[in-house]
Amino acid sequence: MENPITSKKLKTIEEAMSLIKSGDRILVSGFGNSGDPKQLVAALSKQPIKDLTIISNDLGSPGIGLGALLTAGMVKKLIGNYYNWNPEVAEAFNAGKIDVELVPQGSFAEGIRAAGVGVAAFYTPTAAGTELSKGKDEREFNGRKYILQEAIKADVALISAAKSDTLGNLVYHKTARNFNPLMAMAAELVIAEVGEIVPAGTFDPECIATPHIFVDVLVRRG
Amino acid sequence: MENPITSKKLKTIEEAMSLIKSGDRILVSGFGNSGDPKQLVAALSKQPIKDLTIISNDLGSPGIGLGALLTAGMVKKLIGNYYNWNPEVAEAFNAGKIDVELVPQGSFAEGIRAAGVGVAAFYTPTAAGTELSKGKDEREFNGRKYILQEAIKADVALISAAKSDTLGNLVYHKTARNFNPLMAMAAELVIAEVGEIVPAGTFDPECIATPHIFVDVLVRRG
Amino acid sequence: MFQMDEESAKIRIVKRIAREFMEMSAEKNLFVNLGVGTPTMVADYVKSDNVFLQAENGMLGVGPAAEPGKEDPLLINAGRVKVTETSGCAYFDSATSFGMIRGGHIDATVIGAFEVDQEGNVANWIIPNGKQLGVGGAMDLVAGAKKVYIAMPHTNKKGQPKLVEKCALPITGYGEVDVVVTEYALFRFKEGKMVLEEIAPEITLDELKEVTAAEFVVSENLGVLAE
Amino acid sequence: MFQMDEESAKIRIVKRIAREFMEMSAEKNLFVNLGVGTPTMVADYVKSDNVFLQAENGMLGVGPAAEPGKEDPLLINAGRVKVTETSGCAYFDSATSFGMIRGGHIDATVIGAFEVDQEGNVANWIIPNGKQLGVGGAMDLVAGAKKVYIAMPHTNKKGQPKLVEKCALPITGYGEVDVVVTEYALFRFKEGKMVLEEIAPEITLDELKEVTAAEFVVSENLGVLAE
Repeated sequence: MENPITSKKLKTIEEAMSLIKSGDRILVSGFGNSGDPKQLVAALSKQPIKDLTIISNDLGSPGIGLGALLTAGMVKKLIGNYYNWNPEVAEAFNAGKIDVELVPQGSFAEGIRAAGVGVAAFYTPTAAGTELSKGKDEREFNGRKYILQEAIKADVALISAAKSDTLGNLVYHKTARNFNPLMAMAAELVIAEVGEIVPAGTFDPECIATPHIFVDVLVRRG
Repeated sequence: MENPITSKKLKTIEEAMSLIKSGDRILVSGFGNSGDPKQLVAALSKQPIKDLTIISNDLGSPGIGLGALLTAGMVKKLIGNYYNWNPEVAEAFNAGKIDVELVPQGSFAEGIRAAGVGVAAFYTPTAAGTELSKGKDEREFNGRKYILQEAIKADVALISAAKSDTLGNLVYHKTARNFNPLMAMAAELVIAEVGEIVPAGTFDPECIATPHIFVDVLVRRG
Repeated sequence: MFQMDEESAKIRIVKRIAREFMEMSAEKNLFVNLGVGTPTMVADYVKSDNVFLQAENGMLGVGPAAEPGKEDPLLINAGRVKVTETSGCAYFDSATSFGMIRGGHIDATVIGAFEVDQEGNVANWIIPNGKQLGVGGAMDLVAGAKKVYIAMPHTNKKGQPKLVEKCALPITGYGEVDVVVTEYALFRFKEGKMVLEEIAPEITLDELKEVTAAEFVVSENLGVLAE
Repeated sequence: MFQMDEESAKIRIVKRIAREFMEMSAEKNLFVNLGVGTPTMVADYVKSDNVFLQAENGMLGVGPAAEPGKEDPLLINAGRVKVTETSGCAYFDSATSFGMIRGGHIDATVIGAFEVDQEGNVANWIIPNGKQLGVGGAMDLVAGAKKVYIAMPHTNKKGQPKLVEKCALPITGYGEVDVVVTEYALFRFKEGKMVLEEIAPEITLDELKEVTAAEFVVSENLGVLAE
């Protein structure tokens, strides 16, 4: 493509990767192969960094997607909700190689949003009394048991959008939206992989799913 | 208008009003004369009911908008954040005629959303240590003081939208959105005053601000 | 005792639940979240314009699976099936989607289970064998949906009861089950009791008790489990 | 002692803050929420494409006030002024809007105050006289914005200091103030101390101390308060 539209926030994928360091807590969006930043994840899996905490719905498959980070030994801890598609997770956990914190998917989504909006913790009935409530404060409201879920924040968020405008406003495509708008709010540094960049003013102001205030870096999907 | 588009959820304003009863907790949207359901509020102020708890950003002006409910003696309690435009509120409060619970606007918005999404309460730093934290639990997270704000739920929500589709999906106009999508989630019965009803499928599915699951009754703005 | 083949059992179960949803939606819209596997089949038998499917990955108004060649890889349901849109559908983020579920806006969810006990507790998220680490949205759904329907075979692959006195597996939600439908029976939890409301025409009450380890009450109006 | 007329004082204050915002936005975008009244005037003096105004009633990218006859009554800022859109602006609900503020995404807020004390506490929401019952977004803004700028006259209408040892009025936020700009001085709170960084050219340090009841440190690089 000749002379594509650019943005002050646009970086190469290499520049974007240089902003991520060992020990970082990293939010990665996506659900079931939809809405995940595939190129950012592929690039991340080749970085010479380690001890990462990966906060994501799942961890892809063995060696594939986020799974490649675990295969490459870059992961210290996982926070998420569904690792049944990647048996390497349970193996690594059982072998004591990584820590895994399972959070029910709704508490996970709400916990990420909480971090983004300045809520430190919230009471939810989900998982009350179950094995996943261990170590969490319990309290009754109107006769029902609730547990305290803390906010889930991160150093970096890697997200994916259909399009960005030059300011960094994002729109998504159908169920690829999932965790993206939430994760965009919950990290110090937000890197968005986008399919296209259009001039500011292109999107209907009523339909911007992620306002540009939440987006730091854009990487154009290759 | 001849043969306007209808909806299973469409009722007359009288039918809608018949669903509200004395003692109800009622959420009413709007901020500064934008996004408030003017016709629903005008009709409500003429109902023979009382002991209402009105949960709204403000209370209009004396005798005007929601102010008419107070003037008419229908109010038992107010929950909101800004009553300086209506001096009758402070007068009635000082005279012991009504109860007033002031909640900072952000805690108010987040508290209404919390009710809508099944969160019983959440920790916020807003108002910690101030007069508005009285009676609220306090707790430290990472060395900062937070207070526990409980969810703000209601029996009825009166909201306003630019357009509805026949299913009850809603879209708003600019800053008239404000509390509407939140209040639509937080009440047992949600009555929306809408400017126009269009066929389902008209709205871009990416741009629906309030999905129809949250809307019970539509009233067409006259 | 009468044995039903697996496929026929599934169809009987989902048709029965589909009928209930059609009845429930006669007067008002019904919003339903269907779990992966057998529960998803309920949609195939619901003939009603008033039933709307929600997928927890961020969609209200989920349509049927996409025809081969017409799939949009980014448009999926929570079971990762490539689906289609219905007229008036909407997309939203995962917090809003679980807000619908957790906030009590979803009228019913249908899920499978490893075990359900007579207290209405359900275990369906993990069999502790060290090989599984996943909960997904199961706990959110049982805690949040207004009514929890369990669609499962009456016994496990070893022929042992899945309706038990007390769940041995890790619990997904306590006292959250409303209705259990198997190929043999329909039970409802009412005021803390598990009540048999319908029994399959091919078996006797004694036979049912043989394969049910949970204590239950028989409804005064015991009916026939019909599709 | 030199007295400045009210309008000139306001302009000096808002121009000084506007200059700071232009400097802060040279390298990166700056997101700002302006309070009602004098703070709103800051926008008139910010010449930068990198400064974006947020209104807590649900808008990012607030433009200037609408021209008479071209107002949209539903498009207002938090001060109920009918405003305009900028290119790339966005609308959202109040919880998302306050999420931006409370989540620490707004770089700076400018507000007025009744009192600021030497601990960085600010009182700006109520004068207890029984006639006012309102807090609005004041507490959210001071707790949530990364930097809190106070734009206020140095003394109240009775000529008494508004910079005090300890706020007597109900507090809006504890230790939240970062910068105070008056017609006489610019103070920054640094490591628990209130530091005088700039003083108006028309007055002496002793004169400033006369009208300031808060204890403050004088910066080693004391500058002149220039617009």
